[in-house]
Order: sequence, then structure tokens, then C-alpha cells
Amino acid sequence: MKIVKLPKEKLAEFLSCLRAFGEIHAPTKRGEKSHVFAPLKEPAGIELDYTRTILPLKKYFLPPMETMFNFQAEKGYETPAEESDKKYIIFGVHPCDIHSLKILDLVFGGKYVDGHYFSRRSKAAIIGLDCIPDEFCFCRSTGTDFVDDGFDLFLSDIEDSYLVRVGTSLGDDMVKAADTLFQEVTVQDREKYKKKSIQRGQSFQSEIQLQDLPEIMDLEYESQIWQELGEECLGCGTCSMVCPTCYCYAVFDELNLDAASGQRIRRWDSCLFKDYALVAGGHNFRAQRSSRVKNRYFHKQRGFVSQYGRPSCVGCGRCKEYCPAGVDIIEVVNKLRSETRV
Amino acid sequence: MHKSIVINRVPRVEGHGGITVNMKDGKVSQVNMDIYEGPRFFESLVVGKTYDQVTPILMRICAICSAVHTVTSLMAVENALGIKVSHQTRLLRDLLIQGGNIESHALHVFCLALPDFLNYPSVVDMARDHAQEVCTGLEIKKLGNTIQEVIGGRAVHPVNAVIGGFGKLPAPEELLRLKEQLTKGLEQSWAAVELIAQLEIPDFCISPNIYAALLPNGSGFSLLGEEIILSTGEKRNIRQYQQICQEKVVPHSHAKQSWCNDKPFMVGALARVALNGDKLVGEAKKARDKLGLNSPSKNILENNVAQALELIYSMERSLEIIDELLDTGIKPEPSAPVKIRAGSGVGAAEAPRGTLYHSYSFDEEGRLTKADVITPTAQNLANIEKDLRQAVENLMDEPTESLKRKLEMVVRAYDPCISCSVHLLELKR
Amino acid sequence: MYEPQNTLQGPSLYQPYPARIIRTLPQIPDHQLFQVRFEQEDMVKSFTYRPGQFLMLSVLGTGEAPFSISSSPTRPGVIELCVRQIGRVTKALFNLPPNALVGIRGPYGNGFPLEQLRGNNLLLVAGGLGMAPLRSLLWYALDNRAKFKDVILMYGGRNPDEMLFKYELLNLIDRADVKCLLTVDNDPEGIWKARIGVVTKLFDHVEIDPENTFAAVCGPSVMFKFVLEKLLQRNFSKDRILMSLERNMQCGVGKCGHCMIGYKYTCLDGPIFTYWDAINLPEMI
Amino acid sequence: MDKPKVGIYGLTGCAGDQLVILNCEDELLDLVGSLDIKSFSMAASGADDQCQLDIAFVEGTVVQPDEEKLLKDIRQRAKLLVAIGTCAVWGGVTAMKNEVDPKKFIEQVYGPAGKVFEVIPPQPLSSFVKVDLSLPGCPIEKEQLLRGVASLLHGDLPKLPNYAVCTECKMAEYPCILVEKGLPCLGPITVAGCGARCPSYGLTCNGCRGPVDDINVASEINILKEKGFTWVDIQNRLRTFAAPAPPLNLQTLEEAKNA
Ligand SMILES: Cc1cc2nc3c(=O)[nH]c(=O)nc-3n(C[C@H](O)[C@H](O)[C@H](O)COP(=O)(O)OP(=O)(O)OC[C@H]3O[C@@H](n4cnc5c(N)ncnc54)[C@H](O)[C@@H]3O)c2cc1C
Ligand code: SF4
Ligand code: SF4
Ligand code: SF4
Repeated sequence: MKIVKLPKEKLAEFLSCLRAFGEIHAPTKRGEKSHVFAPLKEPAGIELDYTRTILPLKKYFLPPMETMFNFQAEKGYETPAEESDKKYIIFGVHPCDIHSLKILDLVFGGKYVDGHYFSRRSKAAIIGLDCIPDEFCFCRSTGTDFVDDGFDLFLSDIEDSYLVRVGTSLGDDMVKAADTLFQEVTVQDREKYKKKSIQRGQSFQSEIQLQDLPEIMDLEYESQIWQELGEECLGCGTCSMVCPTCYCYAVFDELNLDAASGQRIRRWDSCLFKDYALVAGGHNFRAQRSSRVKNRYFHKQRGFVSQYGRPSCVGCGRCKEYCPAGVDIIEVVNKLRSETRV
Repeated sequence: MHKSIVINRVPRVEGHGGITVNMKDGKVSQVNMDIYEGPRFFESLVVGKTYDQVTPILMRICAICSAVHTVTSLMAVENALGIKVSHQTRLLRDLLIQGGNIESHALHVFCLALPDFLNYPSVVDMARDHAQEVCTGLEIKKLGNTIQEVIGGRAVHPVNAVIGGFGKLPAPEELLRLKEQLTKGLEQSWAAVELIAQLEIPDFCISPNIYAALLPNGSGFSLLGEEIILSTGEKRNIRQYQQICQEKVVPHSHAKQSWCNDKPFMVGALARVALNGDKLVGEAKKARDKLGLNSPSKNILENNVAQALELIYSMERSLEIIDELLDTGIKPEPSAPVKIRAGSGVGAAEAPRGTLYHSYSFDEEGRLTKADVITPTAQNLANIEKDLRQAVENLMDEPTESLKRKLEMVVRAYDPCISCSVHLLELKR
Repeated sequence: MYEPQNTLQGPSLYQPYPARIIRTLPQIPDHQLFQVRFEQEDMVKSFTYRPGQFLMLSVLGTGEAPFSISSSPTRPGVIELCVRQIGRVTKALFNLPPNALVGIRGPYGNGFPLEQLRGNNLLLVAGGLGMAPLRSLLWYALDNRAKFKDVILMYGGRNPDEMLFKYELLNLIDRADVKCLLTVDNDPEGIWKARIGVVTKLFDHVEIDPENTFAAVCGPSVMFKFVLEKLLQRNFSKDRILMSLERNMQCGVGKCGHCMIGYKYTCLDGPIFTYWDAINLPEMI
Repeated sequence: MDKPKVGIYGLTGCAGDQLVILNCEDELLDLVGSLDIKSFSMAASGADDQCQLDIAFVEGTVVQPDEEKLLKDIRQRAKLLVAIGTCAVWGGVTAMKNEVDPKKFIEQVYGPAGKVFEVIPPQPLSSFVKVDLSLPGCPIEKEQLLRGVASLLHGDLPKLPNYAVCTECKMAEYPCILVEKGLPCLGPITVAGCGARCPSYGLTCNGCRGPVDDINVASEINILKEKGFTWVDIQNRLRTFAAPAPPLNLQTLEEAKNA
């Protein structure tokens, strides 16, 4: 893999060169402590030492609410004219979020390819950035703290510079377009990089034990723990919204006032919602909140493994940080484990 | 000759009110403005609530005036707890209530009163022949709502105005957009003024009024002030509002009436223009001259004319506020801090329909012990009855249907807000 | 025999194709058979499916819902859907004027494993609306009669007025190439000429060789329970019992998540599951 | 198709929901064009109070026997009855102290000999008649109203969100008021539809839309307790807009607190 070096003081200049490749979206501040990915107006607004954004990257490719079709009486459903071909660059994406995109690619690809997702996906370049974990991160234990692919460029902080890994030919073009800003990587740089990597590896405070987890999920399907969790959980759906690999959605038609035309919309949904598994006639396959919370964990750690050969949790820590009730995935898993051991 | 006239429900006013007129020996023996709206006991609902919960509840007294209820309520809380707000906050609050004034007046002038003057049962019927005017009216109304949305966070029951300041401050781009719309709105309001200047205002209800309004804080016309003035020359601090509004319970109504020294009085646009009209400047002054509101009017139907004039004033004032905010730049300031203590306070502001008072007392835990809210419509009720009597006396020979319609016009001229007036019934006597 | 399936896929996977309801045939209270035909001629010809598959039907402005295809691919041109009116979409469907435009996409789901069924006896057991997917398999088998050994249909309704496809099925009674056993739970008016009693009683009237038979079961969950008992008593192996499951579906193609049961998607891995699959799924019924 | 006959009525309330209808300035003329409005006293004279209606929109709560009568009459005449606003759906602010008999309030004001108004504790419409559709909100949301009307014109009942304000809050990526600011937000138990309006201004959701289905009030109480609120304040906060809703019943809350 091609690796180059970008001195930090050149970052602003690099960002302005990048504008030729599309609109730049980068972590910016929202509220007192939170961050979001948003269009970058000026380089100074960028917040590179963020830990996580409220919403992950899925918002770009599977927007919270999207018009899939317009419809009109006697015409039927028609895909709206292609939104602009505008390209964009998402700058400063952490490894866990890059992994989550790889997972969503699996879901939206396969035998049935979701063109809505992939057409947006193809318009966005991903520039990764390494990070320092906080108390909520556990991506090391999910194996998603590092990425080999899934980015166009990936920046690693080595004190006064970034080590830049070039992942795609587009990434290479970006580097070339700002040729004068980049330098060769020296032996010292490599040493610094390794040192930083080790430091980073040691700074994780949380971990989840994935080994045998699918099996434990099966064993503990009837565990009392789910009941207790159901009593804590508010069913508010926050965890699903902020989760980078929760992809469920609902589809419905929305009418204009003429009652003859309108839009077919898809909107994020969550298995935590009461109506999620409701079928006509009123039967609800998951009427209890406890069975709904269980479903979320079961799907991430058990169902997804059967379907795609890996769990879908990437250890970003969002669900834990944002849950108003303080439900903590690691605690849940540990409890399940201890039940099994007893 | 009529024996009695009963209008069960006056349409095109907010809330449920009726009119009963009884005659005896060819003379009017009794005129009642009956209020059927269900009582909601607002003042007792808030007893025991913490200081921060009072405003969100009491703004729900009325939807049309929710912005000014909110601001007045916040001022009363702040007054009681000794909280000082910044100049920027005061400006934004002023802007918020100007938005409310624009919305309310546009709704009333174009959708409720104009159909009266032009002889249509509703604005929808009027739209058939006067589409242009109706669209203009709706656009102006929408502008009032837009201001309330941008500053207050919602057109009805604002959420963004809180104790000590605002949840989120408007962005300069938002203010610039408002400015653009207001510039257009001002032009459109002139069209309304032209239209109304041409109307012949019927004269079946001429009768002298005592007017009351707040004395503007500064040199100009304003909807905010610390003192109450009357056309009788009397003057009081707002903390003494009860000396002006002496409340009476009347048996035919769910609302209490306000009397001042045993005389009914009038509050609202007409009163403001009568008392403070000389303070108008700029376009508003021109409009005043054009509309012939240079001297206190005795014709209550001219209240609608005064409302049209105030549309111009509110647009101009909004522009002025926005310019000041843009000039100095919006300062990202947090809400003023709150120190809980026992205390009492009064807030007052000119609502679209007249002076509004909120008065609260809190205990040392910041819980409300007593609330008193006096709405403009409650103050006007006695005056409405006075004017109805005048109209009936002038129109004795009129056929019933037409008489009824004219009595409705009198009531509508006040733009009464009935659910507002029936918030009350305090626990203590 | 089984033609390779070609699921429609236009500019968007989810785009419904315009189709018309060319006829509606009232069946029993709240149930109608809708005959639907694509607007585009080439699609009328090319659209094919497996018995047991379903499609997503859109009523413009109301929404989309999954329905089993009740007709057989051996009779192309018109697609038949047997629908019960129960909620928003189905109500809107019932209220459509004649010849109304609807949207269709599909077919989706696995359908019955025809390759495996070939050369075996078929035992179709249906109750109520469960006849909808089984009717497709029934006619498929009858139209490809040589490919199957005995074909047995057991169908039960609550009473004679609540038998779906009543006349069509009554006509089968006299046919030699199919054993058609019909029953009603009760017959208050005394007009029913066939059997009376629950479906499971029909098992007393047939000899079944479980080694060489596949059973396809579809109906309300109480019926499921009793039929399964019977089949297991008769030594059916669990993977020779096929059933069609129902879940909430928003996409039909394994994306929206709603129909997931444990680690299977009803829309991709089903809706036809073997009994063995099904007992391994949490929250199966 | 004939235009559906529509009546718009206000019982006791602030008229905010009727005002929202009038606030649809851009759509108002289309709206009145596609409906045959038989009664809308706030906006028009000449109501027809006898005719059969396709849809009746009713705002406000029932606090007087006359209103109960009117409501039942409207129900009789209307094919569909739509409750608009939190007052109609849940009782609204007026109902927050409905455990106190309003006759007491009245007696205290007028004395036993005075005129006695007949007043009943404020109740949602559904306590008296069947409600076909409930549009909550204090006031209702314009967008939801227009979409709802479109659906009704189409012959369907609209699908309304049945999830919490939190969901909309996170979809719009607002920082969490509970988690980030530690303020007592009611987002987790309030039904969505407002686009998380208050959190978007950095303020707590006060629950003006009423509870979402299947709320976990015990967990919300726990959260508020942890933030240091007294039991009285927690009850006050929870019971501001929808006190008559079963999950916010005083007794239910008491049980939830001890759970
Ligand atoms: C594979 C499959 C085959 C089916 N075949 C038939 C059939 O042949 N005939 C028939 O009458 N019915 C069939 N159903 C059931 C049919 O899909 C529901 O009756 C229908 O979705 C009800 O929609 P509604 O809008 O009228 O009901 P509502 O209760 O108003 O539905 C609301 C929403 O929930 C979802 N939903 C509700 N119930 C179901 C459900 N049971 N399955 C999936 N989604 C649901 C839908 O997306 C719908 O938009 C089948 C279901 C599945 C999964
Ligand atoms: S964020 Fe927490 S409370 Fe909300 S649904 Fe998820 S687990 Fe439950
Ligand atoms: S701020 Fe309130 S509404 Fe938003 S996520 Fe947090 S608790 Fe929910
Ligand atoms: S956030 Fe809560 S209080 Fe604010 S508008 Fe929405 S429901 Fe009402």
C-alpha cells in the first residue's frame, strides 16, 4: 500500500485542494460536547480530535427519511429524477465507522442490490482518521479498531504529521492533486507510527468478549436478564438510530393534498418499537419490550453471524453513550456470560 | 319591536360567546355578553408548580395570543425572582410579540372583519371576489407566524422563549431572510391600509370610551411599558394593575369583568392608537394620517382600522429590531441565571387585543403560591356590553336578522378572545 | 419443469410495476380473489414464479403489503391473489374501482422446493386463507401431473359459506388424478355434501406413505398445531413437512429487517420453511 | 367524487388547533377547495349544525354537560371523528388536576348560594365517544394535519408515528438533553411527530404531545429521580399535558415509582 506523509500544518491547504473532488463533510461541533458530520465551511471549523459523532455515516447512504418514489394516480410509482451527481468527501472517519460501511455494503448488496444506497455510496469518498478511544469504545475487541480497506485515504496521527495510507486510485489522485504538500515517509516516521499504535492499543478501557457469543446467545435465550433489561429500556429507539449498523427501515406512502399524488418514503425503523413485528389482525410477535431488546442483541451477535459470517457490532460505543437509561452492551454481554458459567 | 334578541354563538370570534338583549316597554332592559366557554381554572392549576413550569402552562390560556402570554408570563416570573435579562433578550422578545401582533391582526382584519365590512359570511366566500386581498392577508399572516417560528420556535405556543433568555438564538441568515420578507410585508400592509381607508365604517355604535394602555418605555410607540395610562389622565405602575382592573363576577358569564372606578373601559389597538398614537413615526405615522386616526375615536368599529395601522407599526418595529440585532451582531449568551427565592412579580404587555397582566407569587422553594392573569378580553367585556346597548338603542327599528348581524359586528370589532377571558376563577376570593 | 426465476429489477429494486386489477371475484365475506395483469405486455409474458412465492402489492397512496401468489405459473398472463381484508392496504384494495392501477414487484421468497418434490406424493393441508399459497402448488402439480405421484388435498373451512375456491375445489372431487378431501367445521344450514369435522379428521380417510411424501401445510396457527401432531404420528420426517410463515414485511428482499426470525429472513429464507427449520427458529409462531 | 362534508368544532381549549388549520396559509385555499366545510365557527358564519358529516374535527376537552351533548351529537352525525390536539386526545393542561372536583373550585368562588355552573372533570373525547383518529400535539403539527387530511380524502386513516420523540431527536442529530445536559427531558416517553422541536432548541421536551404507546414510565421516573427531582415535581412534570392517560394515572405512577 502506498504510504505518504502530510505535515499537519499543511492540512488546511490539503482540504482546500480536496474541494476539487467534492463537497467536504467533516466532524464539527454541535451542542456542548457532541459532534456531527456536516459540510465543512472553513477548515478552521473541523474538529479532528472528536471521539464519535451522534449519527454514524449511514445517514449519508441510508438517510433517516428518504423519498424512494413519487407517484401519481394513473401513472404509478416513478423513481425521482436522479439527485444531482454531486460528489462528496467524508473526511475524518474513524475505523469503526469504516467497518460499519463494509457491513452495510453486505446488507444492501447480495442477490438484491439496493440502488438507492449504492448510488449514494459511489458518490462519496472516504478519508479515514485514526483516533484515541474513550471509556465507551471497545472496537479493539470487535476487531474493528483498524482498517485495511474501505477508505480512499486514511490518516494516522504521528505527532506533527499524518501518515497517509492510499487505499484507492481516487485517493491517489487526491494526493497527486496536492503533490507538493506531501512528503516521503522516513524510518523515524514508521517508528513513531508503531509507537503510537501500541500506545493506542493500550488505551482501551472497555472490551467485549466475542468468543462463543453466538452460542451463549442461544443458550441464554430464555434468560431472566432479558426481562430485567426490558424493565430498564425505555424503548426510545435511540440506540438503533445512533448505531452504525442498525439498518431497519419502514416504508409508507405519503399523500399530497390532492389525495392523488405523493411520495413513497422510507424511514429508519427500530426493532425496539412496539409495532415493529406487528402483523395485520393485531398479532405482535414481539409484544414485550424485553423480547424487543433481546432481538436487537440477538440480531447483532447471533443472527448476523449466521447470515453474514460475522457479528454486526463494530464497538463504536454510541448505544452505550447515548442510551438515556444507561443500558450498556458490555454489561449485558458479561451478565449473559456469567449466567452461562454458573 | 323586538322583545329579546339572542345570539347563541357569535361566529368568527375565538371561543364561545353569545349575546342576549332583553327589552321592556320599548327600552333596552338588559344586554349581556354571555360567555359559555368552559372554565379552565388556570390560576389554580399552576399553584404548587415550580417557577419554570408556570409559563408553558399559562401560555396555553390562548393560542392566538400565546406569544404575548409567554413573554408576559416570563417577565412576571423574572420580576418575582429578581432575574435581569439582557438587552438582546428584550429585543428578541419584542420581536416575538410583534410577530404575534402581525399574525393576529392579519387574521382578524382580513379573515374575520373584512368579510363583515364587505358583506360576506366568511373569508372563503370573500375570496371568490377578492382573491387578491385574501392572498395578501394570508401572506401577511404567514409572515407574523414566520417571525414567531424563527424567534419562538413555533407559531402557536412558542417553546424557545424561556426564563432568562432563549433556548437557541436565531442565526443572522434567518434574520436576514425575515428582513427581506418584512420589507415586502410592509408594502403589502400598505395595500391593506389603502383598502381600509376606502371603506365606509358604519356609525351605528358611536359612544365615548375610556381607553387604557401601557405607556411606552421609550419615546416611540411600543407594546411594552411599565406604566398604565388612561384617557381619564390616570396613571399607575403595572404593579398596581388591580386598581385599574377591578374584577367582578357576573352571573351570566364564565368570565369575570373588569371595571375601573365603576366604569367600563376599552383596551386594544384603538386604545393604544388613541393614547400613544402621537408617538408613531415613519410609515406608521403616515398610515395614521391616511386612516384618519389622529384623534381618539368614539366608534368601536374603527378598532379594525387601528389594527391595520398597527400592522404597519409592527412591521416597521420588527425591521428596526432586526437591524439593531444585525448591527451589533447576535451575542451567543446563555440564559440569565436563576436564584430561587420567595417573591412576587407582575408582567404586562400589550397583546393584540389590549393590555395583558400576569402576576405571580412564589415561596422560597420557587413554587407558585398565587397567580392572577387578566386578559384584554376580560377587561373589554363590560365595554362590549356598553357598546351593544348603544347599538341596540340606535338600531331599534332594524329587522331582527340585520340587527343580529350588526351586534355580531360590534362584538367582532373587539376581536375578542374568549378562551383567553375564561382562564380564570381563582381559588380565593 | 421449474423455470429459472427472474425477479423484476428496474432502476430501483423497490419500484412497483404498474398493473391493473382486471377482475375481482368475491369469495367469502372479507375475502376476494384479485386477478392482476401487468400493464407492459412483455412483462405479462415474461413474469413467472414458483408456487409458494409472494409479491409485494402497492395500492397507490396507501402502501404496500406482501401476498402469496394463488395462481400457478403454468397458467401465465394473469396473476391471482386471494386477499383477506384486515387492515389499511387490504381495505384500500377492496375499495378500488374496477380496472384500477396498482403496483407489483416480485416474485420474492423461496417458494416450494419443486426439485425436491418431484417424484413424490404431495399432501397439501390447508385451513382458511392457507389455501392461497397451496392453490398455486396444487394447480402446478395438476398441470405437471406426470412429475408427481399421488396428489392429495385436505382443506377445511369453518362452514360451507367460508370455503375459499369452493366451486373450483368441489369440481376436483370427481377427478381421478387428485384426491380432494374437503371438510367444514359445521354446517348449520345442512347444505354441505362433503365431510364435516376438523381437517385433522381427514387423515382417517387416506393412506399416506411418509417416506415418499412431502406435506405442505398452511393455515391458522391452531390448525398448524394439530396437523403437525398428525403428521408426526404418521412418521413424517421433519424436513418433509413444509409450511409457509407470515411476518411483517416492508421490503420483501431482506433489507428492512422486519421479517427476521432469529437468524432467518422470512422473505429470503422463507416464507416456506421445513418443520425442522421452523422449530429451530426462536419465536416461530 | 363529492367533496367530503366536514365540520370543525372547538370544545373547551385554547383554539390552538383550529388556529393551526388557519395557519396553513399556503394550503388554506386548496384545503377549503377540496372540503365542503359545513361548520367552522372560528372562521365562518352560517354553520349547518344538522347535516350529516363525513369528517368531524374536534378540538378541546369536555368540561361542561353541554359540551358532552354537543360532542355526542357531532359523533352521531359524523362518519369519522378526528380528535385534534392534546386536549381532545388526552385532556391537555386543563386536566392536570382533574383528581380535584371542579365543583370545589366553583363553590369557593361563588359560595353555595351563587350560580352553580355544571362542570365535569376535563376528559379526553374518547371518554365519551368513539374516536377514529387522534392527532395529538399542543398544538397539532401542520404537516401531520395536512397529511392526515390527504389520507382521509384518499379514504384511509393516516399512519402516525408510534415511537418516541427521542427517535426524531436522534434522526435530526440533536445532542441529547438528558445525556449531554442532564436536564429532565420527557422525549423517551412522548410520542413523536413534532420533529423533536424542543430538543432542537436545546430545551427539554415537556411532553406536550402526550405519551407514546407502551411507555416505560418506571424507567423514566428512575432517570428523573437520579437527576435529583422530588417526587412531586416528577409527577407534575409527567402529568402536565396528559394526566388522564392511563399510564400517567396517579396510582400507576405510584406503582411505577416503587417498582
Ligand atoms: C409471505 C406472506 C404472504 C402473504 N399472503 C397473503 C395472502 O395470500 N392473502 C392475504 O390476505 N394475506 C397474505 N399475507 C398477509 C398480508 O400481507 C397482510 O394481511 C397485509 O400485510 C395486511 O396489510 P394491511 O395494510 O391491510 O394491514 P395493516 O394491519 O394495516 O398493516 C400495516 C402494515 O404492517 C405490515 N403488515 C401487517 N401485517 C402484515 C403481515 N401479516 N405480513 C406482512 N406485513 C404485514 C404491512 O407492511 C402493512 O403496511 C401474507 C403475508 C406474508 C408475509
Ligand atoms: S437507547 Fe437504551 S432505552 Fe433507548 S431503546 Fe436503546 S436500550 Fe432502550
Ligand atoms: S434529548 Fe430528549 S428527546 Fe432527545 S434523545 Fe435525549 S431524551 Fe430523547
Ligand atoms: S419536543 Fe415535546 S414538548 Fe416540545 S413540541 Fe415536541 S412533544 Fe411538545
